[in-house]
Amino acid sequence: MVNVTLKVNGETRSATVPPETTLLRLLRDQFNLTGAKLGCDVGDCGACTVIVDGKPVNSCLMLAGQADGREVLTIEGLANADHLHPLQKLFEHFGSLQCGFCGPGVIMSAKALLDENPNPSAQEIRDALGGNLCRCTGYAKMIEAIKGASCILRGEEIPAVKSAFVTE
Amino acid sequence: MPDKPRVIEKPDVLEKPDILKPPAPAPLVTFPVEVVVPEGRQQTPAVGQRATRADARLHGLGQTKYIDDMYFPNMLFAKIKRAGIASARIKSIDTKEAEAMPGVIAVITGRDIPCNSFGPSLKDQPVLASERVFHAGDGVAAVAAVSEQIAAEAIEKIKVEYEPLTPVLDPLESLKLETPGVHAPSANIYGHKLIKKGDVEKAFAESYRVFEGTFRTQMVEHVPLEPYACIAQWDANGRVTVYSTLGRITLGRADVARTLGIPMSRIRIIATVVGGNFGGKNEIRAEPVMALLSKKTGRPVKCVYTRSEEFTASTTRHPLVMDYKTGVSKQGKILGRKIRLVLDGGAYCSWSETTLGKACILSAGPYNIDNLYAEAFVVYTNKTMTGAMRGFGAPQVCFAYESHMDDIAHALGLDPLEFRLMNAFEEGSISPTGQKLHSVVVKESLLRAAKRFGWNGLGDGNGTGVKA
Amino acid sequence: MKRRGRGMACMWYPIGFTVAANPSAAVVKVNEDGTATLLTGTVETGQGSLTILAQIVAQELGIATDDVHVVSADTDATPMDTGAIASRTTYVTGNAARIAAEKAKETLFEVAAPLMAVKPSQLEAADHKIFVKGFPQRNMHIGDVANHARVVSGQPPIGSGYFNPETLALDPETGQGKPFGTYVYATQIAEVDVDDETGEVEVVRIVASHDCGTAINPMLVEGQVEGGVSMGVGFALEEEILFDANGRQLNPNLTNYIMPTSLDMPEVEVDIVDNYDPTGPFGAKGVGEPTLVPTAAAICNAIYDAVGVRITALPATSEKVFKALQAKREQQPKQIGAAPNGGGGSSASVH
Amino acid sequence: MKAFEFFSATNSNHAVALLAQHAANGKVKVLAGGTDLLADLKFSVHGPDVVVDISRANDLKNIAVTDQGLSIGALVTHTQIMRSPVIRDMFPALVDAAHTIGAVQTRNLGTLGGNLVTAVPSMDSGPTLMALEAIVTIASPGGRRQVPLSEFFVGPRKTILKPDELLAEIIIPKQNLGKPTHFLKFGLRKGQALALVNVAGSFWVDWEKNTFVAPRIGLGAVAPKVIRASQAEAFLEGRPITPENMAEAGRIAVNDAKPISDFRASAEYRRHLVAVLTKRALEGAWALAQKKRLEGSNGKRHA
Repeated sequence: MVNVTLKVNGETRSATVPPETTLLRLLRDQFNLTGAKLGCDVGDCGACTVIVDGKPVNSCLMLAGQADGREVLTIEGLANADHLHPLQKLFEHFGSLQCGFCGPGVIMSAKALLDENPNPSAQEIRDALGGNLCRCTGYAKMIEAIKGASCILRGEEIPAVKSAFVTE
Repeated sequence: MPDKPRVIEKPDVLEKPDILKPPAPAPLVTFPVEVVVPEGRQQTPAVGQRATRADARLHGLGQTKYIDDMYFPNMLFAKIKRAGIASARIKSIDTKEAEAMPGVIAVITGRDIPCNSFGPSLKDQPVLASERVFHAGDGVAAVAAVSEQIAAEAIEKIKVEYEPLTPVLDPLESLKLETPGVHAPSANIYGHKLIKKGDVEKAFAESYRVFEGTFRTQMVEHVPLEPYACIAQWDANGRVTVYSTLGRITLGRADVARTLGIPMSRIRIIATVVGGNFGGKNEIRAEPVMALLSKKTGRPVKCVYTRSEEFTASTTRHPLVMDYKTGVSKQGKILGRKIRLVLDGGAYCSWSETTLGKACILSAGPYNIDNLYAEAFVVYTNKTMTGAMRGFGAPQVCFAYESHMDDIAHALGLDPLEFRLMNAFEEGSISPTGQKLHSVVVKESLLRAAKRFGWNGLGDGNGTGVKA
Repeated sequence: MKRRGRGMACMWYPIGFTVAANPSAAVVKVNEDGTATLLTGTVETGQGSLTILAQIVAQELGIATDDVHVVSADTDATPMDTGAIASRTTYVTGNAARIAAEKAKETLFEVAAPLMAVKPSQLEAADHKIFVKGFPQRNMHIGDVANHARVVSGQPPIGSGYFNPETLALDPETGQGKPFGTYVYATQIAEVDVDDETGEVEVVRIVASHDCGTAINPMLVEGQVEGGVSMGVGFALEEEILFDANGRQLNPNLTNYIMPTSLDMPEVEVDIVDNYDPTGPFGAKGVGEPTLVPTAAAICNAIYDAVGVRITALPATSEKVFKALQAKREQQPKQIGAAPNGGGGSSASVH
Repeated sequence: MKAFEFFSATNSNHAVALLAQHAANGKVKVLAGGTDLLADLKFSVHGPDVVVDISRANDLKNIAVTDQGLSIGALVTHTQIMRSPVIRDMFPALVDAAHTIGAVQTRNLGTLGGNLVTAVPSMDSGPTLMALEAIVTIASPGGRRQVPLSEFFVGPRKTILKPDELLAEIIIPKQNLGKPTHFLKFGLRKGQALALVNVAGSFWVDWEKNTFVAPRIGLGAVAPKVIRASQAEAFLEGRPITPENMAEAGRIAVNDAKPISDFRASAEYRRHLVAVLTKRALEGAWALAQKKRLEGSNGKRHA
């Protein structure tokens, strides 16, 4: 067994787990943080994306032992008691998620992007989401929401929503 | 982080009480105490509003509870042994070694299932294959253990002896009557549909030109981001509660009742929130297996498919082979159309009958055609079973009829838009099945799309050069 | 050299099962404060159907979407429903929910009528109020009526209803009959760039004009179309389950089963065609499945427009397009890109 | 995943010591980024007995210009490569190659050393480093040794590394610093693509004669290991830089490639892609050379 102690969403947590335990399993089974999802278990789908030491990673491809002593941010640590993170607010506002299973991973990827690049282009957003598969949405409303959130974080106006109705 | 390496001995279940006990209580998950309701949800009248989804906030907070996010005290984890061979007779299944493993609580095979067959129309699919394997994804045994890891190791210890049989893989081969039946002794054609209108041969004879084309489509997977998951909990009253990623709980309950041989009133199915369906979660998979494992162990049992099981042990989209023949007048009016569709049904019927019907009915396209002959067959092969998938045959036939339409338009020197407008349904048009259609807006959609896109007439098949 | 082409495809698609009965039942309970609870056996699998159903119930009761709580997907607690399949939820379950809400509303009207000294038939519900037709100033808050119904007149306002599309069996010989209650229609136009050296296809833009009857929630309709198009792009260019000679899958994983990522998606312009179907709830039909139906054909027609080759077997992988280009060049070495008549997948014969 | 013992190394020497200690009595796997290893372990029926985690060996995470050339530590992640000012300036091709690997999440974990040690023929780091005649430093109990990258690969998923050895650093020799190089990858989609073929073209320019000097071409996914297109290189040496010669080099490179047919693509198509991508990679390198010259920076070999 290995002993791991890491900071999860600002809180120091410890566990003793078998060496083959992945960070994803540690978070879900030991710490009951089930926001990160198991979609493929080999790093293709990105549903397990969490932020480790400031960088988004596939928690299914990281052993708990590797995460020992590191800082992990999961979707559960994004909002606070006063308000939702702008990404969470706008993903709701734009209907960016449908079945929602890919959502926590997508939002964490977007969070990491905006931390580094406060004003990303559509292409930069697409690149940041390249590791998060979604089968429901075609990604369009996610990209809209991420653009919007970047505006809020920069203290600017959110661009108006494209409506499907064109007045003839 | 200590500098010296940790020396640790190999883990052993018996010394691993931690995986037998439920996880630590959840830490406080923060979310806004003040719930601000988005404007759209508060508007009246409600219809037409861009109202946000009721589940959107929980999705965004990662608080939506999918089945794999649920845990019950003493819960066991199940894995299913897959055949890995497309067609075979099962000679023997030896589960002794698996049963003897520490941490393994129960093992079952097809023989343990009271009524080992199900299906939305034909009941041709075993819950677990016991005599015959019809495709490589068939389950042959299931293990419930104290951890997923142990269950996974246990199914490797299950020894199955097969007598391999030659698989039928090509739908056109399968169509031939001399081809050995996948589900012998009957032939492989298990569904047929015919739509006749007017006299198609006469129409061809009177046509200015007649066009023929053959089109094929591939087998496609739904890829819901959430793999199939199920938890079954049998209680002391002989009632079983099944949490399952099912889009159709009513049918699901009927199938579970049938396979377990117990009254529906003893079964409760809860679908919670499903992480994507697209047609792949419209019938039961391992629900009866989990129910029986729970009954046998007296403990809740959870099963989550691996991504590869989601591919090999779930339904897929029917591959089609589509022959089209169309006669047109000099002006471009469609006078007659003859269609033959062959659907590759895979190993089991599943939703093939619905797919067959919709594919055949829709195969002529949204066009007024007085003389039509459309015939469709669905055949068994030893491939992954095909079933419901977004479109039920429509994406396949649309690919064929719309490619065919463009070929004809180009050959006649007509703008594909004009050619379609000339033949498209309008309010009150009669469908291939003789139904009078209402609220028809094919032409409107064509014109609106063309306007929005900036469509400008017939292309020359040479495109316009753009910088590489 | 990259060549740009555009292609269109239109389609029709039915709502609900083929002939077979596919009913939905629903129960609506109006709470004492004028909010409501809907019980439905259908399942939220991502489409947003529960939000749509809440909007339909809210519309019937004259309250807001947020006032309606939906309980779903539990065989013990919710009424029978054929389920989230065949693009039927908005149309079939929606009709059932509307009818259930209407019945609950009738009780509210019976309770309110004497209080406003009119006949129930003279009442209407809108904007959280029940008022006299033509005299909106004579009204009561729906909450006051609902509360009165429970504590004074003892008539809890609960309604149940069901709906099953009207169909006629098909003649086995001719296939004539009425298999479906209604159909939706759509056109998609694709713009693609084809690399004529490698056969690589990039979908640049897709305009999708879809009919769904009344759009109960345009935002969710857009979401369905955008998602359907992404599935259509995969169907057209990338996705295929491959088998070895023994019938075992070669690529049962997301590494080798190629589906579109955010980098593979074109700009999608969604256009909702105004329409109203009198047989649907508030004129609505459905939109789930049809959204991916025309995509592959539109893309392949655009490939033909760009480089003059007809892809007759999906998916149109780079290699397939390249081989078709190669065959075309061998066919007509002197005149690459000449008028493509006959170069298509459908051979012609003249009479 | 199968059970195994887990040891975490604090630096490269510690790692080598751990390898030496455990390689003797069982199967040992080295864990760097883990993006390939963990994915493999989840499917393998017989896992390793011991996993040595070197992800904390900070002495393997440096990017520096030494008197030998550009030294890149084996644990430098693909993301680090993409962001390194030195590399961005000297070798945009390495940045492009890193960018095409997996997705952000895998690039944050995955390392250059891991990519090479996995030795998958379609690796995206390979062609550029081959074209730049990279050298690798191998740490073993006996000390360190260096070999050309071209000798490092043995075959599919096989390198010359012994069980108790570790890939420590990758060096791009001094004479190739700033050499105009262009990388191209052809996959089945844009995101998270595996290469059907990937190519790097690299050459110096004799601006007086306008000819190719020391042209180098690296090819991936078209042989059991990443290779050089030697015949094409020989053809280009000293020839004038013209579109025709670049196209001809592409056609010749096809003879250097020995691709297989698999479910992703046929050998025939891969051969065609070699021709097209080689030509385009050379065109890219030529464009870069001209750009560098205008910027007055190193478009030609350092004296």
